[in-house]
Amino acid sequence: MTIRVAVIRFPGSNCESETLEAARRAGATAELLDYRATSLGGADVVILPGGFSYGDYLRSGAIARFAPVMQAVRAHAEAGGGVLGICNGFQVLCEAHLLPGALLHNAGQRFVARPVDVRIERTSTICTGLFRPGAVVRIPQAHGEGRFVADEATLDALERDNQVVLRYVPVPGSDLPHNPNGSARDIAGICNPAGNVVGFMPHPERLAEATLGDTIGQTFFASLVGAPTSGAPA
Amino acid sequence: MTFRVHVRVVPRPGLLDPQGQAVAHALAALGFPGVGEVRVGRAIELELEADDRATAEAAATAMCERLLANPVTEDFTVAVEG
Amino acid sequence: MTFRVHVRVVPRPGLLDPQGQAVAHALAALGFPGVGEVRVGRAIELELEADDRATAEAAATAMCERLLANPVTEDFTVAVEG
Amino acid sequence: MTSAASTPRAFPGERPVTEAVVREHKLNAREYEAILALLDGRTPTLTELGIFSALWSEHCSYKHTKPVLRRFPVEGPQVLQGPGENAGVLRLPEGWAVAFKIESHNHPTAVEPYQGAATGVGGILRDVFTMGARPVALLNSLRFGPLDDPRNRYLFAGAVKGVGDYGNCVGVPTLGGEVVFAPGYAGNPLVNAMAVGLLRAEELITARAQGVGNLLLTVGARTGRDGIHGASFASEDLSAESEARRPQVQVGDPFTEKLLLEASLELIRSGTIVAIQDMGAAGLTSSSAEMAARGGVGVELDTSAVPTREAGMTPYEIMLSESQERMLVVAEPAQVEAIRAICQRWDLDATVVGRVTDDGRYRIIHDGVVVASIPGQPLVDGCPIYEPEARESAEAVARRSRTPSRDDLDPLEALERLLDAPTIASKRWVFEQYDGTVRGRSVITPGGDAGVVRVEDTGFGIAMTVDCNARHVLLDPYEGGKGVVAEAARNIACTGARPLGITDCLNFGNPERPEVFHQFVEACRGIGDACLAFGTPVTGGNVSLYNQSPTGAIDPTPTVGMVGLLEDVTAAVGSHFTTEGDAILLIGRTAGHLGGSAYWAELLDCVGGPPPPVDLEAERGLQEVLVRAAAGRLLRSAHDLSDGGLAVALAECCIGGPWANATFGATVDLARHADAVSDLGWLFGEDAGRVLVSCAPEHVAALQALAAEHGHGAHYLGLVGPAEGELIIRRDERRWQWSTRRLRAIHLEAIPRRMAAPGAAEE
Ligand SMILES: Nc1ncnc2c1ncn2[C@@H]1O[C@H](COP(=O)(O)OP(=O)(O)O)[C@@H](O)[C@H]1O
Ligand SMILES: [Mg+2]
Repeated sequence: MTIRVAVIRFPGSNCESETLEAARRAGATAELLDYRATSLGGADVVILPGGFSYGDYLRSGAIARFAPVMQAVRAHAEAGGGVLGICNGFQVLCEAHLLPGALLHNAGQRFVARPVDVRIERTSTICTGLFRPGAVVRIPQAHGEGRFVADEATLDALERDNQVVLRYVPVPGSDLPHNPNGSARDIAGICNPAGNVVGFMPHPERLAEATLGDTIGQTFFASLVGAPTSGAPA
Repeated sequence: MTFRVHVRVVPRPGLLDPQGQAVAHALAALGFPGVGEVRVGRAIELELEADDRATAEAAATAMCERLLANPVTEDFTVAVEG
Repeated sequence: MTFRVHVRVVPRPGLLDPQGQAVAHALAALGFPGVGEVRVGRAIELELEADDRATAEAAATAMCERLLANPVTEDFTVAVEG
Repeated sequence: MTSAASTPRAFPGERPVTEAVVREHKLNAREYEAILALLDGRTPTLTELGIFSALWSEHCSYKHTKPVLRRFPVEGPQVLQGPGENAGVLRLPEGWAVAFKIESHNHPTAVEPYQGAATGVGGILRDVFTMGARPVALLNSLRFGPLDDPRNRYLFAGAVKGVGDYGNCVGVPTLGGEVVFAPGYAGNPLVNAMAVGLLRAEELITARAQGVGNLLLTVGARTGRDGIHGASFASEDLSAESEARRPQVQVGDPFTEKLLLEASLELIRSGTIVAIQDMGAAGLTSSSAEMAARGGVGVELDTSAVPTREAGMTPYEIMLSESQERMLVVAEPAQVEAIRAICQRWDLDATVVGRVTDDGRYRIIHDGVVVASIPGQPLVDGCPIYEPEARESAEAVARRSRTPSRDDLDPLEALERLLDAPTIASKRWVFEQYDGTVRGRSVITPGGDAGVVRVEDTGFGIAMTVDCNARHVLLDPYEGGKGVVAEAARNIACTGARPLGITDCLNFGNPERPEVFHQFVEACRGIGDACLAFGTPVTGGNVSLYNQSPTGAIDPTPTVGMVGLLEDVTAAVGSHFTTEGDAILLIGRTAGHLGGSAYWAELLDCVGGPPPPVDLEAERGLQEVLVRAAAGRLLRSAHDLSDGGLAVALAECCIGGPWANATFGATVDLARHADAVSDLGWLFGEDAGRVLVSCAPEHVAALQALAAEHGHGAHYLGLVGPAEGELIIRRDERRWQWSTRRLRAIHLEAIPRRMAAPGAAEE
């Protein structure tokens, strides 16, 4: 059975097409799902794509969190189903408290769009299973609100329970700060303890086809398709 | 009755506020003396129809708790005018 | 003396405030009745060392005029605590 | 309708139209007479006067520029839609087409940089998606006064943030642009935004109101009091008085734009609409009047039906509002419900506000009362046309023979200082704020010669660039005009793409000044001649005049946006060295021309001399060489020589792309090439028509043969050195050497270092 992926389109989402394509290229059956839907229509994995849901007005993700479809997403997550939030999707997951912490304005007060080097800190998640643990990959990133914050206790718990999925790391020779937004502990992405709910800021769907020079981003989607249909991988 | 409600949402004390820091620096650079800590948050002004002031205040507080403030990072205050 | 100054900077009346609109819609969708116009601006909290209240207020007003508010698009109010 | 036939009446409370009111509306005596004639001698109502003032502004009527613009070449086999619509459209392979257009938002940016720039991006995106095209890329051309002035830092920072925030939110990657700092722009910054969209050729839709009885609908945002008089504001000199008219600021809502974009494309594809046009400058007035005139019909609008943001708006205000994110749609009455349903899906309202009539009149009704009734066609094209005097000033002539008072800089220091000049420095600080990768189709992102995007699921791509060397245009408008198109084409060809066509944004001072109009006429002639020579027609554009502040006119800045076709997108060539041991070749002829150079202007404080002459045939041959070399996979990099000449181009190739982790060294030897040329001429001269390429050593011969075939020399200069190596330039016994790491730091830090100084955030 092929994996069924639902990519949610909120008003203001703008990365849904390339996300859908990446999922399909990996072999999934993938469809767009309107934010007004009340069911996931049998999807195994739901992706909250990047963009500016509701213009990111007030706080990124703050309004999308209340979209009708989010009840079904929550139920799916609680049942162990796969949920991936990319960039704005990550922001929505934090606002919805499906993941801890919050994503605030970048420390530099500016939108930052550039490739970042991130280390795969955990491979037992729905979308990182095919990476070698500790692998460092360079992926495009673009956001104004990506500074991950949480209180110290939460951060300690995230580290202890191995919930940090991606971390910004320095690479030799670069003349840019390795952490582009001031995230606590260089965190670029996290997951829930079981690894079935994942959120991160970089955009693997933007580096997923050969004409763009690199396909490393496709590995996230290939991992998704390789994962069990529900529940966390062992 | 229609009330004007002023909501203030500010980053939690202890949480790094780079925008506030940047403003503090800029003020100092402009030659304003005596500026200590600066925090930058959101001001939200609402027109609110309610039976009385207390109801308006309660409603605005509920709005903050649900939407206007992020409980993870922000504190809020509500002031009802009139 | 140290004063706490609360500055509120909000979009000028008449100017489009997309953020305010979005918040108003969201509050309605969440079932909060009676919400009229909503405007979203910035709240700035300053610690300010000054000889007296009036001086603090004057300084904060000058800060708004020079830096904190955009005179083309925003109005501001200053309130000095204590 | 009985009311329709009656004579318009003043809206209650409206000021009577007096001579002073006419003058306030920037209509001169001749124009007012023409208006009276059109109204059979009747004094216009204020609403009518406002409508005339908007449509007869330079921005809408092109009254000073039409005869000149008519001389542009506009035809070619690739042209699907030439000038006159919201955007030009060129054919691509496999049934695809590209729509593109550039537009200025200079005056609004001078008043409020963030919103001014943001709404500029919003407007140009709408121009493209109203053609039925999905926007796939943005570019921007920015010009400000020097960064040592805090006011300029404030304007620059605000504009960049505005451009970025808007495009980022809508989800269109920014793939190119340019940034120039020069004193002439201090009182009058320029923000030109370009959008590029893709459509299936058969889905092209034009903005023509047709079908008597059809309805007009507004879609999108409500109408507020913002931007009233924007079009006429854009057509006057900036002054203290215009500062005082500040409350006109238009606020952009990119979120609504995104919804409007999706709804519009869906409406167009659904076949439910006859025509669609965005409400840009002069809002409802220009969109409705122009659609009616193009369709040869009349329209009747009911302003009381227009959804407004505030109560009590007058018909005058509603007609002239420039509230953003609004569309005007023409449709058959039977389709209204279907249209509403589509709009609803995108959380937007569609409201019937008028109808197409058969009497050719442009009529406005408010609460059942006719407040304006004007013959429609002459309203749009009846403005008197002026042919202002064009005369080069003595000062301009003198400038061409000016030379610097000294010329003894050490090349070592000169290159470092040039790389630190903000106009030449890396623009990473700028485009780092622009999403360049959204949509997942970006093949070449900013930081190179031109941006490249893959066309949806095909194997081909389009390359795009915006360029203008205004200093060259200032010194010699004709050669400079040719040079602008040549540089754009060179940038396109460097990626391996073949230039297809241009859009232009003609930013000039006050056309009523003969020396300014001379610049305009001659620059346009140069642009036209180059377009003809390259087979790259002008598909549209925008004129922005009156870029003039109390401190004088801007440098003449005819920005050109160009697109090109890259047949095999996997063959795209980047700008920077990639491989140690590669051969470095210079294609094109070096004469050591220093007139008009950045070297003189930035380091010797001399804007003078004739700019380099542009040989259009040689340029065309050069483009051919580059396109074929890329297709034959002969090239590893290609970078054109522009500001700062060979030394700067070499340094940039070594420094690497904005995100590179390592530089490359290079060793080049100028001996036996152009021996008569001085050292400084070799290093910093800006002869046109030259490109620096690198290739694997085994391809040198093939490349030289290919160049020779097109009448060019491909001069072997040396080799790419090791990572983090030195840049070494030798000439006979002379030798200059720089650390590429250090050059990179200078180039990348020049702008951020200046922007870190206080003032970027303040007024
Ligand atoms: N405002 C801008 N927006 C986006 N990209 C820009 C901007 N300014 C410069 N760039 C990028 O930097 C590159 C180099 O710019 P520039 O120094 O003007 O080079 P060139 O002289 O080769 O055109 C451009 O091709 C573009 O990719
Ligand atoms: Mg170039």
